[in-house]
Amino acid sequence: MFVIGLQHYLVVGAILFTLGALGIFLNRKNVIIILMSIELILLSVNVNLVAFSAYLNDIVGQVFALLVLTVAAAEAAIGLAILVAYFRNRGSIAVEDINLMKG
Amino acid sequence: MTALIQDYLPIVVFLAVAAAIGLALMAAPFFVAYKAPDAEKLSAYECGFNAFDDARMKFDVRFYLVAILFIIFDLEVAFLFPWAITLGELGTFGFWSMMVFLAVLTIGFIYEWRKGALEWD
Amino acid sequence: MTIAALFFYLYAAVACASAFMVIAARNPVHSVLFLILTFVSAAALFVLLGAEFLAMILVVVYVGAVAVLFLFVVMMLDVDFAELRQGFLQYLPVGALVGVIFLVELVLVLGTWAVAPEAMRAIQAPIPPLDQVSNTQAIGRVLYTTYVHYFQLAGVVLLVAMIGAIVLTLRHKENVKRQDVGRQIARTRAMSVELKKVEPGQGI
Amino acid sequence: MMEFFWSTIWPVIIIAVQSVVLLVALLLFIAFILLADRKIWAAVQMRRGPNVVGPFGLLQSFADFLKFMVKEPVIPAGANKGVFLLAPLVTSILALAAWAVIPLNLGWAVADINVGVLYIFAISSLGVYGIIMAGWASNSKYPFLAALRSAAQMVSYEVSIGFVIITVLLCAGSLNLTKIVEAQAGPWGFLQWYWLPLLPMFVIFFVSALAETNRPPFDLIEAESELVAGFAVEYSSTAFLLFFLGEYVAIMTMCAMATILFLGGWLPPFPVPPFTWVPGVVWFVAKLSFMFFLFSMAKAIVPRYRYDQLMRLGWKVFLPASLAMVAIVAAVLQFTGLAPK
Amino acid sequence: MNLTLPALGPALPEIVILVGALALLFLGAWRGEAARPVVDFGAILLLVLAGAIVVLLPGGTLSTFGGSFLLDPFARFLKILALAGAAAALLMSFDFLRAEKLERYEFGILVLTATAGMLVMISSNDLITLYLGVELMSLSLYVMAAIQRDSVRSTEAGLKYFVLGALSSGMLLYGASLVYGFTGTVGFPGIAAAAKAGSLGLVFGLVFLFAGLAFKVSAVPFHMWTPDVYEGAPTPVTAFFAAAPKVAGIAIFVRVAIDAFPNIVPQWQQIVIFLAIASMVLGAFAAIGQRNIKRLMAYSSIGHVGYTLVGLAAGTPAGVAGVLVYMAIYVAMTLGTFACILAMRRNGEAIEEIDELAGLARTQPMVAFLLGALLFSLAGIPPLAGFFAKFYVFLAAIEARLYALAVIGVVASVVGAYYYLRIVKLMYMDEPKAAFEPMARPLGFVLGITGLFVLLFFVYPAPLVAAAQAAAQSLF
Repeated sequence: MFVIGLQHYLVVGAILFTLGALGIFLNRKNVIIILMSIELILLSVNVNLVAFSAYLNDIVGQVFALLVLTVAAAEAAIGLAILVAYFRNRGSIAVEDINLMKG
Repeated sequence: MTALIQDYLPIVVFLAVAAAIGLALMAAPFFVAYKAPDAEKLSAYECGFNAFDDARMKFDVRFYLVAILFIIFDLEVAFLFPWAITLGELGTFGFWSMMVFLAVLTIGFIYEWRKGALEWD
Repeated sequence: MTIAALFFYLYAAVACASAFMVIAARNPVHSVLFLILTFVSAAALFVLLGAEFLAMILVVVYVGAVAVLFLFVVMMLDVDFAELRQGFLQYLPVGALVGVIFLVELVLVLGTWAVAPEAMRAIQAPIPPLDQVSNTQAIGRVLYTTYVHYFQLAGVVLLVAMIGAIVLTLRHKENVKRQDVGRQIARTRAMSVELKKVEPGQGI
Repeated sequence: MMEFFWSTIWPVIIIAVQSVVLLVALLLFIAFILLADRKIWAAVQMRRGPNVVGPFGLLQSFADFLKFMVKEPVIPAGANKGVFLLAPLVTSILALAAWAVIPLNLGWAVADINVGVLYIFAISSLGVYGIIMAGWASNSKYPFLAALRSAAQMVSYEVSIGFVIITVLLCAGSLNLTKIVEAQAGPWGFLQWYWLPLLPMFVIFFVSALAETNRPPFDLIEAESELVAGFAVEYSSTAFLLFFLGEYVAIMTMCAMATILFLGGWLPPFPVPPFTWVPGVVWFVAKLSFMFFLFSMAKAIVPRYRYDQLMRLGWKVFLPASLAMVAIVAAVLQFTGLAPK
Repeated sequence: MNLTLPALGPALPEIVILVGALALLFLGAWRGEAARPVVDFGAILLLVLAGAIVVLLPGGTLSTFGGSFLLDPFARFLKILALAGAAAALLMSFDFLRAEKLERYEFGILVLTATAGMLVMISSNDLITLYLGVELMSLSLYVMAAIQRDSVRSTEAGLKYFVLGALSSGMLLYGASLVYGFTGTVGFPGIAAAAKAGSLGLVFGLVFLFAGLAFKVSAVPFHMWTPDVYEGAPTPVTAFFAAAPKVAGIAIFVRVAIDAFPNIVPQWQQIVIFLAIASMVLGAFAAIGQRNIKRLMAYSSIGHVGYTLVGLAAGTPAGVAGVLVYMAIYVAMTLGTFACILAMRRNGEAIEEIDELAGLARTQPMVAFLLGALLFSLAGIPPLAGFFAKFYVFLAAIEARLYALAVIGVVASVVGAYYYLRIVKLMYMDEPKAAFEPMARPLGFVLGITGLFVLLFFVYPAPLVAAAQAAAQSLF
């Protein structure tokens, strides 16, 4: 009970992965919640990788986790850029606001 | 593993103490201060007329572009940290591999500059 | 050792609870804040595992930058989330059931993790003991020389992300007068001052 | 059970006491720094500054504190109550959290972790959240616009601070703050600190720290002529105090970082006996106050930047300069073999 | 921590493309839109140069970067295919983008980075290089899908592609982390050595990994994104989607299945068989009611991926050779068909409805004839190339005693032939609508080459089949 083994971390990773997958399949319409669920899935991957790297005593896992972290952050940035472009188009088609305030 | 936790235990304790101080300061006026809520006082701050539109409205795309460019340059800094402290052991090969990385991102930076992404019109 | 176990259970519980709140919160700003809480508690788990550099990078990159962009998008896009929300409730019971079954399967499988004997032999880059070499140094030694191709590919991915962000979001407003500091500074006295010989009473 | 008490609970108590002492000392120091700020600002304008409350106005900050304590906490109607109350807490607690790793003297750091610099870089990048939450939660146009602009400003200067820290790490060779200070110790005393070899970086760090903490000449957000009190316009009593406190603690953190990275932390200026008898903490506080003096002089002298000039300076001047310096410093260290092993 | 520079020879094509892309980006940044023609021509030149390097690099199997980057005959064959697909798609895109006032020099650079990502994927020999290659390709494709940022269709296509692409990368990574955990290494040879036991955790990792890979080749049940994105994205981008990324996706699917998990073939064979059958069946039935030709091409590409996976399901060198031949012929057929779709323009307006093709035989007989040949070949009717592609794949399946798979495949291809033949009937039997604008020269060039290849393949198939067999042999 008191000794934290690898299984504990893998269970946390599995829970985060399941919640992420659930988040995607449950609310298909809410795009931003889907993007956040994808971040949860990538977080579960990182937890898995770092846990394996610690218990296998092998630095490759941490290098892989660092690369996953950076590339997934760049991917999230592009995803949100596309989302902004999409909502700008969809928003402008919706009822034209009279007092659109430019920042 | 335990030596590492000895280092990080104080941070958790320090955070708890700081949180206690913050909460104490935050909660104090609710007991001490004089309370007389009135509609005028609670309305959003406008110069003489009441707000005619929900405050959260569509905004210029400029803010998103700055946030996205920040993510990318933040990642670049994240890659620089381990390199900075192991430069002694990496030798010229490690040095030149980072210089190639910086060159790739500097060309990206020049591209942004010429495209006008950094201008705040 | 019990303190480490206590902290593990605390952070694991906070991470899973806030992860659930991310997908279950009504207001998207609240789910972004819960996402930040998940990242911070995951960073704490990384510290418990000894990967302190990754923990800090997770906080700096995800909580410091990506979540800020999420907050910008959620706050400023002013998207009418009410109509986007109703899909959630009627699927909840079915989805939760499938999720739990899937989770139990995963846990049963992962619970039986046994280091394959040959796995130990196959370790390419063992982590040096923590007291001589700090975690950041261990990563730094390997990332730029042995795994230089991963590192350069990550650099190109960042470049593509930069190009993509600009191609998708950069718009220029036409009638905006921009200040060109270079031109202002480059102005010389000759360009701006003209000497005129004026006789009294004649005007220029 | 007793053994469990001694081995775990007792160290926690010691650390808690250390933390309380450090926090109380910090808050007191900030009370007087606040007064000093107003006094310096007044002196530059040939006036006297607050001198009514207590001898020479020394109790002015405590009077302000009490005033805030008894003012009525107003929560605007349309505000999102949870996030509204969370914002000041986040700002102040995060700002205070950075002080857990700062070594006031050799071994005096509450938590001497070996990624200290990265921890402070992470905490300063989280500072954006308090402001965005405050701006969004108070549901009125001025705070919302101010919060966005302030967030964009802090985000832009975060990058150049990152590159500046990298140049210092190149010379120091470790992320641990204590080791960075020890790397600056040497026979030539203050000439060996990093402010001399990395002078341009010191200047860029100082100006970026000004922009990072929304201090004038970059305080476009709280400037009276621009957006009234910026993101905190809807806040009143201690909530506003916590924002104010969070801002000043962040300023002190930036001063402490400048001291550690460039002015050799607790090291005496000359390693000869008369100076070495003075305990390190005194040198540390002296340098801290000197840095804060520069901060408040900047407030008093430099005119305010327009928003596009401010962003131009951040992205088009500091970022390329610090990026180039990273390459130059690395090249110099690499080819002269000075890089720390 | 070896301080010696790894051999850069095998990675030369990728380096040439990336350095070229950087130079073109710098040129574009400096000269702005004036640089666009130079960037476009430069991009084509770089792709051709990289193809030449792949062919001219000496020796059979070269590996570098500590064994994580492999250039064996298998990779060479597929790299040439991917480069050809990318070059043709880029060549066809210039006129369309100019007509739609969409031309920007970043398009060429994004095609280059996507192609570099594909080449890295094709010659990846471990999980990290695989992931980085997939990410580099996918990121460029997400931006290209949404490049027409003022049209709701294009941005919606980009968003859909991104959401499902990110989800599939997440699944791929979760699988990769489990495989790494249970075998201790990320390299495929290491995984193959450590994966004898086939422990349950490893199989779970395998399932997630294959789910992520199946998405990249849009096999059922991970195909939901394909029709919407193919229809929404601008047509040259759709042409690029249909050709080159499929080659790279199939390449990593085969590489992971054969190289990384040779001793637990039964476990992954069932997965691939299920994917193949589901894709073939859906590819045949779902396209029947389609009105939009781009959506029809999406379902046809799903179907063709199903047939390709039949070859992989066999798990034998003959099967892999079948896969390679299939991919070569598939790329040719798809590019030819998209050349005709891009030519469907009337008074400055791009047309996507199938009914508009009515009576094409009378208005543009040559285009109608070649398009008819391509559609017959897509349906798999002898003596055209499409038939041979299916023939080799089904032959391998039968030799591997997967009779049910082969029978279902034949039935699906017969049913699937209906919606291709409907278009041919439309072109030859119905009353002609107003004539399209004359076909641009590059489109004609691509249509000509692919049409002739499809028509005359049966005359002399030996070089392609022999190259495919040699490439497949190098994998085992």
